[in-house]
Amino acid sequence: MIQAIVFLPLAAALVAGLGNRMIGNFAAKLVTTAALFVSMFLSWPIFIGFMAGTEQSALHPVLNWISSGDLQVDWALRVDALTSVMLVVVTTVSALVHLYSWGYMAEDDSQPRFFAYLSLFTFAMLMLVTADNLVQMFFGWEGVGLASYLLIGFWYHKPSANAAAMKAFVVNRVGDFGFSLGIFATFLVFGTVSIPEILEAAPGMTGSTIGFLGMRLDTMTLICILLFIGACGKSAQLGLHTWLPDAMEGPTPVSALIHAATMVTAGVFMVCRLSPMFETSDIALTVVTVVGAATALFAATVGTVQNDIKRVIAYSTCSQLGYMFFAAGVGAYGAAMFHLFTHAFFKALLFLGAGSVIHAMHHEQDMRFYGALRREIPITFWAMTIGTLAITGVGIIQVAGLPSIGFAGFFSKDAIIESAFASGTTVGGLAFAVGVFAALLTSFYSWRLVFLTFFGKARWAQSEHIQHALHGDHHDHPDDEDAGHDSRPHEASPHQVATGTGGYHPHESPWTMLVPLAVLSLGAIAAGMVFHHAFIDVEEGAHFWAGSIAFDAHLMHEIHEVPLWVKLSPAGAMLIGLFVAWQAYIRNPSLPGRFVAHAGLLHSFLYNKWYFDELYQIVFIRPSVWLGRVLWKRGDEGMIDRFGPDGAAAAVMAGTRITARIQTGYLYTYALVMLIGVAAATTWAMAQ
Amino acid sequence: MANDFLLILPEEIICVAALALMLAAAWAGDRAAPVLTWLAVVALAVAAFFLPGIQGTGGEAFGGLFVADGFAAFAKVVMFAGAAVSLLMAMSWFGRDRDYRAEYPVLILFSVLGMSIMVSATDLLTLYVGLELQSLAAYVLASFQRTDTRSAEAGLKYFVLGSLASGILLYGISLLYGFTGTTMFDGVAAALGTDGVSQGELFGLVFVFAGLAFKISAVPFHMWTPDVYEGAPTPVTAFFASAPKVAAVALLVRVAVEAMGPATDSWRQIIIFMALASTVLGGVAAIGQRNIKRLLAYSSINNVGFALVGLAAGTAEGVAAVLFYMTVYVAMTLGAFLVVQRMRGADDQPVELIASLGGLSRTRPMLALAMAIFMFSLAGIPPLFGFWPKFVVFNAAVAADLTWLAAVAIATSVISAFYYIMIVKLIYFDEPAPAFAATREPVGAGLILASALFVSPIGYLFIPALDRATLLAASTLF
Amino acid sequence: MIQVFVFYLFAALVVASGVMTIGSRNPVHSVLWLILAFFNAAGLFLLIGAEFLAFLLVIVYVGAVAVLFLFVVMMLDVDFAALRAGIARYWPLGFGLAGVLLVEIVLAVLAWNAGGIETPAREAVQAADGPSNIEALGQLLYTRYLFIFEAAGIVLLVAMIGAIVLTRRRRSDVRPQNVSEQVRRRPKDAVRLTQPTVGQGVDL
Amino acid sequence: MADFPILSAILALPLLGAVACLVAGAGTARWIALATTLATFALSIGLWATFEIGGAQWQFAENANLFGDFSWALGIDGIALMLIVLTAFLMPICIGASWTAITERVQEYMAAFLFMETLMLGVFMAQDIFLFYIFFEAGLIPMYLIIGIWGGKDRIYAAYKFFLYTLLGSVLMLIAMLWMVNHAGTTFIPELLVTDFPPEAQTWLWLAFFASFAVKMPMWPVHTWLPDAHVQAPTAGSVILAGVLLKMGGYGFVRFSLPMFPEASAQLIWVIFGLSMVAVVYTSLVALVQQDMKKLIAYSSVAHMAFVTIGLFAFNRQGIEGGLIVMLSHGLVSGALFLCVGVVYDRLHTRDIDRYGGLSNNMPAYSLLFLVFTMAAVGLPGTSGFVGEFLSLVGAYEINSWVGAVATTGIILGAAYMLWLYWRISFGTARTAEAAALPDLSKRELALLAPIAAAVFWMGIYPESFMAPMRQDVSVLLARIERAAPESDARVTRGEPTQAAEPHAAAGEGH
Amino acid sequence: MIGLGHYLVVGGILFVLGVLGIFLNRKNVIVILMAIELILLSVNINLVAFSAFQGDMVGQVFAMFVLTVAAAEAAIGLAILVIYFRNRGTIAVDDIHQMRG
Repeated sequence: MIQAIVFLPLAAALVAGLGNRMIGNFAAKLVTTAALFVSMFLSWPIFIGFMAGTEQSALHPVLNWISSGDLQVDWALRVDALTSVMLVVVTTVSALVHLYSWGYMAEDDSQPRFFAYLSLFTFAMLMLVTADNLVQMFFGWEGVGLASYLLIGFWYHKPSANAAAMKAFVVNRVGDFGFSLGIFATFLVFGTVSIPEILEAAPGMTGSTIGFLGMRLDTMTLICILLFIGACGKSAQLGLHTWLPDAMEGPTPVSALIHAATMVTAGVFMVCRLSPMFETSDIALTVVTVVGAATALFAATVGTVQNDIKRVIAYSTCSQLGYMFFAAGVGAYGAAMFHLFTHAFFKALLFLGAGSVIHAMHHEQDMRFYGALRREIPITFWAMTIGTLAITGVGIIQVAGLPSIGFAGFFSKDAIIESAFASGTTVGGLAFAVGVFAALLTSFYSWRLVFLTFFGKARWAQSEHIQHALHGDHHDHPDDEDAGHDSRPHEASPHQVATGTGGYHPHESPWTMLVPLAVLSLGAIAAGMVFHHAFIDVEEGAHFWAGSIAFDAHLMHEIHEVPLWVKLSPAGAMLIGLFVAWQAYIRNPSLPGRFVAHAGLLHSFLYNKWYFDELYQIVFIRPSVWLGRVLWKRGDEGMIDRFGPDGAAAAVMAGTRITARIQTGYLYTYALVMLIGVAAATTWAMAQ
Repeated sequence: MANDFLLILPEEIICVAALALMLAAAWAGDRAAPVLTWLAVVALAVAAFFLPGIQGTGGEAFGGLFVADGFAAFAKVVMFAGAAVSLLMAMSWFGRDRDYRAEYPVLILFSVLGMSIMVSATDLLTLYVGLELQSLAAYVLASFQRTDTRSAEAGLKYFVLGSLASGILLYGISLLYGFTGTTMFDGVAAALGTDGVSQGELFGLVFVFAGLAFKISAVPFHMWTPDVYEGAPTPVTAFFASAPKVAAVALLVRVAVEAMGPATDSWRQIIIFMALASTVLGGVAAIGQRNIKRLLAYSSINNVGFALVGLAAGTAEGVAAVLFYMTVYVAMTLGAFLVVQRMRGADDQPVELIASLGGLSRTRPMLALAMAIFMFSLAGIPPLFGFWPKFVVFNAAVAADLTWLAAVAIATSVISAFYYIMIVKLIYFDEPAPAFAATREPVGAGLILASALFVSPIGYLFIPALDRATLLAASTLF
Repeated sequence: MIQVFVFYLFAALVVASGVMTIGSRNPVHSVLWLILAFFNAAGLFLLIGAEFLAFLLVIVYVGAVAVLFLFVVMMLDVDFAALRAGIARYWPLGFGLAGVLLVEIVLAVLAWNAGGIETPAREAVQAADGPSNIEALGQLLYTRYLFIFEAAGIVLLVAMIGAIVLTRRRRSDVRPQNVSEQVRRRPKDAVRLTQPTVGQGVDL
Repeated sequence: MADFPILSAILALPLLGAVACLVAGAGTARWIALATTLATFALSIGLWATFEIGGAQWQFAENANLFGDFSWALGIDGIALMLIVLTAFLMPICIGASWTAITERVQEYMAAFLFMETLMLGVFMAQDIFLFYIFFEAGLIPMYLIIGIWGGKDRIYAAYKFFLYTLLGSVLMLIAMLWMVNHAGTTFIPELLVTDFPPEAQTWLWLAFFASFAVKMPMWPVHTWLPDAHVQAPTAGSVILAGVLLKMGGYGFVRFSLPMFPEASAQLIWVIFGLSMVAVVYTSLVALVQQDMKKLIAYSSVAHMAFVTIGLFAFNRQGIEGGLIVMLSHGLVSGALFLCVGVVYDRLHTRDIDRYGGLSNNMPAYSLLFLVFTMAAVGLPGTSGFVGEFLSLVGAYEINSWVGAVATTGIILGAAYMLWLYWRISFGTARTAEAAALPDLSKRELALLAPIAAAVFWMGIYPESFMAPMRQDVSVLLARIERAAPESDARVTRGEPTQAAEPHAAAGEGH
Repeated sequence: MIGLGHYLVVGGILFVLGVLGIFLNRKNVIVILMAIELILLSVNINLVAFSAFQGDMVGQVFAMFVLTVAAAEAAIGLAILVIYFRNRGTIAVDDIHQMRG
């Protein structure tokens, strides 16, 4: 069964990809979507089975892969509770995104390719989550990276898409650098890459030290941090996050699937999967916490000022991933996974909703050109609202024996924030504070998005995309290379400009797009309420996870014991954020402009994403290119060739000239040389 | 005494043939030249057939002045072959557009006679007379094309410097004679063997080596070589590069081993220096050449350097390697000269510019292939046979604990590889130069084919025979 | 004592005339100095008891070789005045090297470790009852060194052939008599009878 | 099969083909060459099929003593087998790649390639050390001609550089071989493999061999001949150069340097590691700024071959097996990349990256295959590139964390330059009208690239097929070099577990 | 008493003179030929001196052959000189450098 779940998408990808134009759009879409739905329907029973305790963790070997002495790597599919969570997340979101793309990509030229990539991605992601060993996990890891690369660059004629795709791949490779080293070190220390064996042996390795780059470090700390670097890359944590916002160059369904729901959570998954190992190193956990918290804060701050709808959600994703990491860092792996699970639903929902908006707005992504879409696309509006409610964590805490009621994010985010507090460590406290503040920001930017998009006045007329649509200059997709934009005069009538619609009438998306929205809305509403017991309840959680993560029942118990203000603080933060957003974008729309005018520096700092890209440009990219050129021109050509082969050749040529000069043609020269020879020989003989 | 004359039977045959041909030339004039040439070749073949020394039939003659041993026999076979080829070359060369004079085969035969005496010499006196006989004929041959100023200049230079070298050699001989009291090789060896090498003997040794180094054109006594090779008529150059070189090397080997064997430590350094200097200079100087014969002259200097590496080893194996080297070298260099001989412009005048070989592979593919084979072989690139002699020589050096010498020498071989592949480049990569005049020289073509086959990988088939023969020959010296 | 004096006289003269041989501007003078050097060398030979060689030197060298030189020098009809005087540019180097060489040679041959030279036999040679110098030479030459002697003959032959091959030429400015051609000549080759008709001229 | 001299037959086949090509016409020569190489490939597959894994170390041995120190001794072990199969696999592809690209002097071209094939196969088959040398060195001649006659604009400089550089490298090896043979009294490689040379001599011998193999590999800083040679060589020449010739260096290391001089290898391991580390970073950076497609790939080859050296000298199984797999993989992948370059070069006659762009539009099949090979070059798991790179890095890390860490940066830089290349070629929009009008792969070109792609995946997904034949040979090698294995800097020192450790002892001990 | 050394010194001086004569001379080739004769003369002095002092006739026999060969050499040398002169009309050493490099 698990084989079917994993390999059906691969088969579908191959059919759609290799068949491509031969089999046509419809067949490609049908094959891939059908495969994914089958996978999805096969996945849920497994998950339910684990919840019900009827499933046992199992290993399904497929094929021997690499066998080199101690290093035994097999293709094998591991199914346990953790995997089952990921299985449902991946297959469900993927299936829905497939379906959604029927509508969203309907006008695209290369649909088979798109669907093949999507299915290929799903396959890789499933390989990742079912991995029994680190190498297979790395396979999936890289496979999703490849798919991500291909999908970000799907519109390959756009330079920005290509740049984003490449950036995603290369930045991920930086993470993979750490991951690889982590795998190497793991193998070195444990003599195996099998995850269960490593986890079993990990506690025995505490206190040992290992040599690394001339230093002697604590073994487990080193391994965990190296692996965590990999997780940072994939999950876009601070420092290696730069690719994620750019990745929004891909089609929106891709953003929903890969850059929100599944792939970017792989890092969290990995940390949880290896949680018994991370548990052996306090330093590593501290690092995870700090990085997670920092990311949560950083991304949230940046998210507050972005104008591109997808970028806002992207930074939101980044920020939420930070939550998950600091949850893992404080030991609340269950909470981390829970947030991963719920986040998949509401973030996919938000992205797909955003996609729906974009679709309606003719590929305009700038929120400044939205507004008043509430009535034009009501279903989308409601879906987005549900998503926003979920992400901001709207809900009512458990009071007086009544069960908690709330949207998905409410359960998972609060659990994280509370467990951070409950962990009792300094970094835990710090993470708690950051988490609360980030919740405020989350609330602000999420509502800002909703308000800008769906409320206020229509501001569509200024949008070039809308203009194109209006003037029949039909573009299937934004084309930044088209230089004709600026020269074309805006011909909208004054009346239309005044109303801000420009005469454009957005349409609600087709059913293929709305059905996924509906399903995900359901998830965003209910996932928290339905599943929070299984993930984070003290007893049920322990039972559910069954050792597949280092489930800390004690910590989970502790979170129920935190003071009330702690429990209320996320909700309070959320409300403040909502209020500020309402103030700024509904009640007094001139406020943001004044803020920018007064705190321009701060605004540009945030708007420009803390200048990370510029920094990397200066610190890494330019020096690399410069160094490459120097090494090539000065090194290879200027030194090695010059003093090596060319130098030797020149020396020989110089020798040739000298010999030619000695060979004067005159008898007396010849005689002199002979004399020199004789004299030298006799002198040598005398010396003997 | 009768036995003595049996031992010098080949020399007698050549001498009688030379005298007969001389009379015939005087009587029949230049018209008979081709016939006389063939007769000379036959004489050489007959002489080779009667060579004593093979399979232990040799021995000393004339009270130790002359020896017919395996070493001499081997060298003579190679020399005779080289001389025969250059005789055959001459026919078509001179015969095409100018008078081919009947004295040519006579002089060649006398020169071969001199060489024959040289390599069999076991006395300094025999050595000297043989050497001079060979040299005097060679001087004449160098300026044989007497209306050509370059030929005359070549002869003049060759003569003056050769005489100077003879003088140096003789001076050394006089010292050796004086301080050892004898001119016999074994006597000299005995004198050197007892109570070490005295200063006077050492000086004699040095001068003798200097004189002989001139004959093999080892650096720094090589200066004449490029000029003479360029100026002399092509068949004569081919002759110089083959037979006399073999003879001189063989003589040097015999002197070094038989007469000065006990003083090996004294002369090894000299040989090593000459070997390395020759390989380097032969390589470096050749690169800038524009004249193909000059280039081949430097190539011969270069090759002699490698051969000397074997001598520096000072072992039987080393000497065998030298013989092996010279054998293959003669084949390669004669092949190259056979191709050079065919370089004639549209006006049927000989062309010697290297550049005129450009694009030969388009105009004359087979000739080009042959030349490429010779060049790669001279460069010592396997699988061509030219690799093997280098291999044997270096093997001998390594076996004699001269690994560093072998390493340095082989590194210098890369320099020489440069100009060999430069010719291949011209032939194969460049745009065609004006095509050479068509030739119909079945003998020359056959010789090119034979030598190309010999230095092609097919030559490896000869390795067992050559190995055995050279080792056998070398062992007679020890 | 007289021996010493004569030796030094001859030695000094041979060296001096050697210097003049290579130093003279006029080649004719050089040849003459060379002849003088040979004479003095012959004197040295006499002094040491090599009578035959001394005379051979005079006869062969002075009588043949030197004269040949003179002959060629004059035949070539070189404009000696035009010949640039002077010596090679690097004469200091040349002189230096030559000096070094000379010093080394002298040191080598004189040094005590130059090697023992058996001198006692010298008396035996000069003993009155022994064969004379020429006799002893002849004995060796025609017995032990017969082979070399023959070879030397070939050397001379080659020299002869060589000289002829190189220098003999059919000169274009003289018309040599060809006897056989003259003898073979028949009237029909030389005489042609024609009967020219009037006005047509004669076809020569 | 037992007595049939199959190795000699494999060697003879291309040679006969070469002769046949020379006397045939241009059209016939192509078919002769194709048929010959296919037949050779079939034979090599037969070799693979009948190779007894875990059987005798040397199989299909032939030994005819020709004379003195020289014998016609052939025989293969698993390592050689794989390289032979690789060679035989690439040859028909090379012939196919030249099918229309070469119009001048076709007979000579085909003959040169077939001759080259014999020599390359001979290198891997030779069991006599001098026979090895002859094959090794002789390869210079056809390659010199191939570059020089059918090469690009600066072909002459490149041909000289190639020839002299590699010649200089290998001549010293000959001297070392002579010394070894004199010392050991045998030229038979299996016997030399078990000869213990005195450690002080080993250093010199090792250096001499190193000089040859390092140039051939090529290692930094003696790599500069490679970009020139690649750029100027015709497509098929580049394929052979990258696919097989470079492997001779690695093969030499594994066949000679390591087992024959284990002590010296351990003693001089820093040379290998130092140069390889520099190579990974240096050449990757240089590759990043190339404008010429072939040059870029050539530089990437240098970086990849550094993985080979790092792995081979890691003194552990993972490293050695990894190095060997990288060799095979790189043979396929770089060969394929050069073919890809050749495909567009044949159409547009420029290798300037800036002249292309957006080929995904008009050449989708090409772009897909190009992507596959790009990803394989990047070392994406599932492709052949990953298995070898991963193993050799594992091995490297085991012995030295510095090497492991620095070499692993190669995966970042590799991704950067390869994707940058792919972007500029296949993505974006065509920069020239010609580029936009290029037709997609022809059937012939597809037939050349598809088998390689299949092999790339095969090796990436089930490398066991390729590793199994070599396993025993690696064991033998390890047993031989174990005594000299240097200490790792990444050793684990056991401390007191802070928590109660399971009785199950970690297997990491002893590393 | 006049010893062997004296003769050898004379021989040595003549040898060096001969060598000097060859490579210091730029005037004409004939003098070079004469310098060669000087060298041979020095050799003869050596040979004869050794021969006499050792009481061994071989040296004198050798000297005789040297004389013979020297004569032959002179003949050939002059012949070559003559044809060179015929070709070029000069025998100045400085002019003999048509071939070089």
